[in-house]
Amino acid sequence: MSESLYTQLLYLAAGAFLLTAVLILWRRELAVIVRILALQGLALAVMVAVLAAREGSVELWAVAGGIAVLRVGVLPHLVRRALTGAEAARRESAPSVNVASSLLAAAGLTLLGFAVSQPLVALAPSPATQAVPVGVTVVLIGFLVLVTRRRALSQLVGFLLLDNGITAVGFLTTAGVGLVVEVGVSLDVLLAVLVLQLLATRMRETFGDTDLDELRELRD
Amino acid sequence: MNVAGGVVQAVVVVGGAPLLVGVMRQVRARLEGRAGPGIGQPWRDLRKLLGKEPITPRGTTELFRLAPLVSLATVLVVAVVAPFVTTVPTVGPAADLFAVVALLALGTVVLALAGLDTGTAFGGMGASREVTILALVEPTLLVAIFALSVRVGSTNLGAIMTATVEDPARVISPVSLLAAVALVVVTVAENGRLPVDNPSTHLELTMVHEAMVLEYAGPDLALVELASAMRLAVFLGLLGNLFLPWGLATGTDPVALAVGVLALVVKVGVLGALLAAAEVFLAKLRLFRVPELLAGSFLLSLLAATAAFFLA
Amino acid sequence: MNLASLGLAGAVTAGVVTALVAVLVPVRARPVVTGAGLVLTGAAGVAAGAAGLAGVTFSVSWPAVLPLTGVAFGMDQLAGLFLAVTGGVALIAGVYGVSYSRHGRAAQATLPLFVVAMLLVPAATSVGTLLVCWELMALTSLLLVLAEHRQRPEVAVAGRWYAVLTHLGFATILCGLLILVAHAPGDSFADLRAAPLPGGVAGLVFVLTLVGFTSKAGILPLHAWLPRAHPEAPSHVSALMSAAMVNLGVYGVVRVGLDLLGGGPRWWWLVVLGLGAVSAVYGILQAAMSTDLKRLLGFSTTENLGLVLVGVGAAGLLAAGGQRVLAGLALAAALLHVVNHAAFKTTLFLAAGSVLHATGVRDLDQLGGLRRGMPVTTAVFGWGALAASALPPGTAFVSEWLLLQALVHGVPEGGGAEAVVMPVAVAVVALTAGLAVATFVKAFGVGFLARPRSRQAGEAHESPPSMLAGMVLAAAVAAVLAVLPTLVLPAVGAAAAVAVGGGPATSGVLTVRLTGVAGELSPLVYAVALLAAVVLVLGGLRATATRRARRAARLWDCGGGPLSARMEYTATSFAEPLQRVFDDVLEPEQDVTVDHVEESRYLVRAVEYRRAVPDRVERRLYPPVIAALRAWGEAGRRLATGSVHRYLGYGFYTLCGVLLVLAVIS
Amino acid sequence: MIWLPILVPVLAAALYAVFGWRRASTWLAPASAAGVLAVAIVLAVAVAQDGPRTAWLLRLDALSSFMLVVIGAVGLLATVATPAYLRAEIAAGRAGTRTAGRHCLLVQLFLATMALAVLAADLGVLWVAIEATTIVTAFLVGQRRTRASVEAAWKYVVICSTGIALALLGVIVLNHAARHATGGPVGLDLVDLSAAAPGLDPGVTRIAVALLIIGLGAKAGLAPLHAWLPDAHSQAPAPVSALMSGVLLSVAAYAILRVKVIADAALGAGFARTVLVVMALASLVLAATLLLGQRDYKRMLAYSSIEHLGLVALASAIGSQFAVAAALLHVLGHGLAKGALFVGAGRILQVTGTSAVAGVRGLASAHPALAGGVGLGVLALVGLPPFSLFASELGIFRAGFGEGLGWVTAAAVVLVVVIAGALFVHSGRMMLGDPPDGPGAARAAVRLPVPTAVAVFGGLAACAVLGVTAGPLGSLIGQAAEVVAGAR
Repeated sequence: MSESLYTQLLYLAAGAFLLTAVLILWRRELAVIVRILALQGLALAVMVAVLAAREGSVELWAVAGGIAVLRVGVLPHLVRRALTGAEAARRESAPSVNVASSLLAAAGLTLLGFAVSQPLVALAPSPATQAVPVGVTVVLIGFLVLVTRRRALSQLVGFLLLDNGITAVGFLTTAGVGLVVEVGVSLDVLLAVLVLQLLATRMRETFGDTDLDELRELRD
Repeated sequence: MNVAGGVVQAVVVVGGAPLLVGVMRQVRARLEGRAGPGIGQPWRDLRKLLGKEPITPRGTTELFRLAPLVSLATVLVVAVVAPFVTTVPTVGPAADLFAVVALLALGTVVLALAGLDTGTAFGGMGASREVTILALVEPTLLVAIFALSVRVGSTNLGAIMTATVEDPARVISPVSLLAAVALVVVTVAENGRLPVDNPSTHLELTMVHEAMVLEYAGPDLALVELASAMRLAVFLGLLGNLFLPWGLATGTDPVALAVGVLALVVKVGVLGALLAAAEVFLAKLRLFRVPELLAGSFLLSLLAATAAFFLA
Repeated sequence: MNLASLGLAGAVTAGVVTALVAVLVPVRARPVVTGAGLVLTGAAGVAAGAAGLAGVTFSVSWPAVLPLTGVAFGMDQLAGLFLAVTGGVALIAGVYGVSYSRHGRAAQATLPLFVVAMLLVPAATSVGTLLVCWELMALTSLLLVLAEHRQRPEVAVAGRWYAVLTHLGFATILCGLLILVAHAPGDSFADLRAAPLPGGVAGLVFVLTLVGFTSKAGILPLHAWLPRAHPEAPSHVSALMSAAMVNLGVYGVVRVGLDLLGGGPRWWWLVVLGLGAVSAVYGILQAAMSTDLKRLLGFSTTENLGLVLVGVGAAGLLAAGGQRVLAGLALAAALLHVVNHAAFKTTLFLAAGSVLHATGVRDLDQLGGLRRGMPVTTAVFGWGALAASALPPGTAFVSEWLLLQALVHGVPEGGGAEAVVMPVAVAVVALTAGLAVATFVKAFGVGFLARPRSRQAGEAHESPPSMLAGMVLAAAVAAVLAVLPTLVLPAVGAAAAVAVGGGPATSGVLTVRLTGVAGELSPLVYAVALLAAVVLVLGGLRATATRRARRAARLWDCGGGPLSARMEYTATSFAEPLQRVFDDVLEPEQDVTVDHVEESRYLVRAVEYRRAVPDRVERRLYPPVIAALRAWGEAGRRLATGSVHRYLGYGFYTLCGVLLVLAVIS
Repeated sequence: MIWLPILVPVLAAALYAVFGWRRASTWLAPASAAGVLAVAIVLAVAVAQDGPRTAWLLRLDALSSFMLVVIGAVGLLATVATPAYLRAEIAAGRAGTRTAGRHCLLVQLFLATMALAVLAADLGVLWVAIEATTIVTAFLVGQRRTRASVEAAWKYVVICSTGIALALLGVIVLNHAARHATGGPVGLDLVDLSAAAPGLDPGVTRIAVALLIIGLGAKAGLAPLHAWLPDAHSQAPAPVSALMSGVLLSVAAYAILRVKVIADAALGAGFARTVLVVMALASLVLAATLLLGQRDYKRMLAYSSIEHLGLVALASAIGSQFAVAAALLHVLGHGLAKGALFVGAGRILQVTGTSAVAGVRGLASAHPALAGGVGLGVLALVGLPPFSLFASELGIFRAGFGEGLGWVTAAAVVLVVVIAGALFVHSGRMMLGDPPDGPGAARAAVRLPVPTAVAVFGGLAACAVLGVTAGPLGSLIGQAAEVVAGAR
């Protein structure tokens, strides 16, 4: 793979990665959001695949495949499964910060992400590290979704967004943190999402609504 | 040890105190245009009381009977140990000014307790008022003592008086004057004289000392009266010797003692007469105005204490 | 091993074993076991203290005990004095407790541990040790204060106040001492003495520790626990707290201020003197107003400890001015007052406990007439009251006389600040003494003499023998101290010399002679002279008066029929003139309700007068703080609204902030 | 041998998975915890003699073995109290035997993950283990299936996972720095990292450290991501609260200590210290604020955990060997005391049926043994001797004043006093006085089950003994502190 093609493909995937994050922030329809999430997983998998092609590493190819399965297939599926049967909760009710503001906030977070990633880029300048700020920004946007979205499922999506961003940063900086850890991390994320999905289901069963702001029985 | 001096002082104070009261009443009577009963009348009263049967009110305890004894004993001790006639200490180091003051207070306290012991409203009232005045007089008294003793470097009465005899100029120093005025007020308050208390009234609302001892009769009352008279004599004697120590014997030879006795009698007599004369022109203060008087005297004594450094 | 270390070890062993045994033995044997153990503990403490006062020293350190810090114990005269006092009070409380204590297992087991902790505080020779013993003392005393929490709801309130204030005091001591340690190579007292300390730091250390130590001593403004906790504790515990524990506050001030910090500038000691003076006057004023017998005694503790601090302050001031001999005199006076106060306050609290035991009443307005049912208790309380009134031949008279002597002689030739401070201090001591007289005349006269004002008081009966033995023992100690202070004065002087240097402050056997300045006093002579005078008067009376038999007669009732107990002066009415005089200071709350007869408003059926004298300092100082804390807590609840978004938001905003900062600084 | 502390509970978990909650399996959990403790002690002795040892992915040094001791000790305390607790729950109809079996299974897994966390040789593995603790405890928190407990579980998982995800980002960024260290690339192995730390890029490392400390702080109950803690601790079954409060938080604090070693070597002491001081003070302020008006005694205990972890964070910030030793002692003492208290609080909840402070009155009269245990526990938490929290707080404050953090330490002391006051007042209201009649009264005395009593008083006794003398643990703590601060 030529240098320029590699770079372009990488940046294209990175762009798609960031775009999907912004779209998630934008849209309210939960079903759509889940679909975009799967797309983002795909973008991430592509990113890793490009890196794998560049490095010529079989191991990385395998990881890319794993990511594709996990983040395009399993995790969105889990979210979707939690969605079924939740007729009332299909749309995000008014987020605590309205969409326009959250988009503006996302712009700010992007700037912050880029600013704060400068040392990371400067440490080892390369096309891959140039894309690190995208990962950091997605982390911050994911956090923003967690903080502002009121549905349990939206929070789940936010968490996944956060996680995707972290994974992206991981691969863009150093091509992974070792296989055992990588597998452990993926397993943990999978289990965490499983737990959250189960809890979301249980919440709906116990008190119908999954608007998290109803969840204020425990307070001081 | 100076047994002779002590005995002389005791005899003079015990014998003279009722006469002092007699003199004061006589002066007062004359100034008010009455003939008066004569200066021996208090002694005659005492004799009459001693001849009566002793009475114990029902419901009182031993303390009621003991109080007159202790009260008189405290004054007697003071009369013996403090320098009235001679500065030579009677029994060792006992003539400390703080100790003398505390002993006199003890006499008041036992009578107050006896007043409470009767369980009557009068007894309680008198005791309450008496100890209130006592508590308020204390600061004035001690600060005045402080003022007098700082210059001498001792609170021993003998030492203070000796120092004054040796350096008469001290008497007209501001410290002395201020302290003297403060101590006069203290003497008036401590002895229940006008304007703090009226020793000759038996009106419920105004009695202080008399209310406290209302239940005493017969020989007990005689002791109370005698103690009261001696207390006045002791206070006036101390006042006289502290500020006008002339004539005070510094040895124990009979002539000096005789001169000392004479000087004491004259000083106390004059002071008593002056006090009686002043009382003619004074009305009794309301009880709750008394603190103002005492606060004033406290101020004077405090000024005396600090004046020792700022004026002298 | 020497007598001091053996005694201390024995005391600790006896105390701990007693605590264990008290847990195990059946309920009936418990008071006897605890009492006996307490007597042993106290006796061992007295032995250790006496050895320490005699100059026996020791020093041990166990780095393995108390992880990280280690403990170290030692002995000098100053420590010995406080050990001996504590041991003595414990011994007496032990005797008293045998028939007094009917408390639960926990309280019985805690009591010896409390004594052990108090004995260890003065023996501590490192900061860590001092702090741990201090807190142990606080903990055990807190548990003891709570012993009767089922009987009265006030106990829980008292416990709350005590817990919070004592912890606050501890925190300031902790900060102060740790700042001191931070400037020294180690935390042993020897290291601290040698540490070079910048002046500002020394001042900070002193002020912080002063706050904590004075709070334990019941000094204003952190005194509010004392008049609550002392009355609510069981009486022998009150005695231990009031006569032994509060002393350790004084110990702390002396040890840290004069010994470890080696004196200091004048302002330190002016502050100490001022605090002492204010506390003395305020404490005795409140005591004079109080109608609760134990609360009165509690406030009297504040007063006496205030006087002690006046002495300590004067000592520091004089030492700062280079007058070492006089400083020694002032400190000796203060320490002697500590000893004397311990003696008479033990007497008084134990007697009050006896009254409470017999009547269940603490309110003076309902007592009276106890003389008939309880002659021994009455006599003991009377003697204690005389001792507390600073009148000869009472106990406090000697120490207050010494204090006054120190103040009188403490004015240097050229005048200066002392020329104003000393006379004011004398006035304070005088006013305090005067009010103390009024207070104790009230307590004794209203509480014990005259006629009973309630059924309980009328039916009072004398307490069991061990309680009487305890009280009489305490009274006897107070009597010995009153007549022969020279027995303890050399030791007290030596203890003072540890802190301020200089030689013995007094000399003489039958007479107290001051060293370096003119002044002597012989309490023995006064006692004998008084006795002789009484005999003489009695003789004179026999010789002159008629020999007719005494006759009982009716009291003067103004012809209005027999007097009833309701016509008696009460404690409230007794204190009324003083209350009027100090109206502006005390701000009493009064309420008069007049009930009219239905037919006419001109005919009064009943008049009800209520008076309460709240603790004004407490009223002014504490409610705002409590309200602020409450508002803080109430406002703070908005931090935890239950919203998960909000919770995540805390993290999000923090993260953004941190990243922003990192982006800026990189 | 190193794997044993993990394998023992895993084996027990497997047994529970097969057999469920039966009479025979009742005492399996305590046996397993006792096994962990025993192995921990054996390992600690071995480490003291032979120095650190490693196996695949794991490394055991003095610090790890000390943490294993903490896990074993508090685990034993909690599991001893578990059977009685579960029986009471089953009797009250709040749980079935299936729930009970799953409870035991998850608790064992919980122990295993914590053991893994402290044994991990690699920062990545450490992270994985800590996140795994969140997952296994999620259902324990939500065990009661009430609205409140599900709510608590949700908050717990979301907040902790988010926090820990930030820590993962930190791990990754640190990994980035490590791969480009000036002394040649290194992995995430903790020893390698601290050795290579001086060669790490400071800008990158700063970001990594900030993320790691904030993220792990969430798990340690430190502000700003602390808010899951009171909810989870108040809703979880009592023995689980005991474990979470007693060890889980400390394990996270352990991770922070490990990170701080690297941070100090790479950035100097200032950076991590500043971050930790701010978080510690924020946690203390928060705990004080919310304790003042607290109305729920289980939440009160939870906020007190925030306070104590704040103190541990403060000690870590101070960072001297003495301070770290104090922090470790504090961790153990707090684990024992808080474990005992949560067990006791769970019992109070079972006998009174309410967790409101106002709902409990006159406990000392109605249930003297229980009240005695809880009362002593509160005194221990407040930091009174003879409990070891006194010694450790004294050590922390002393180190703070000695190491130039005087003002911070003074502020901490003030806050600790406020907290102590609040604890005194609230617990005094519950304990003292006569039990009221009528509704809200503590019901008729129920005997305190022996295992519960053993757990409560055993924990407090251990805490007290530790406060008098640490004995052989003292040298272990010393060595462990040297692992952290020895490099300085």
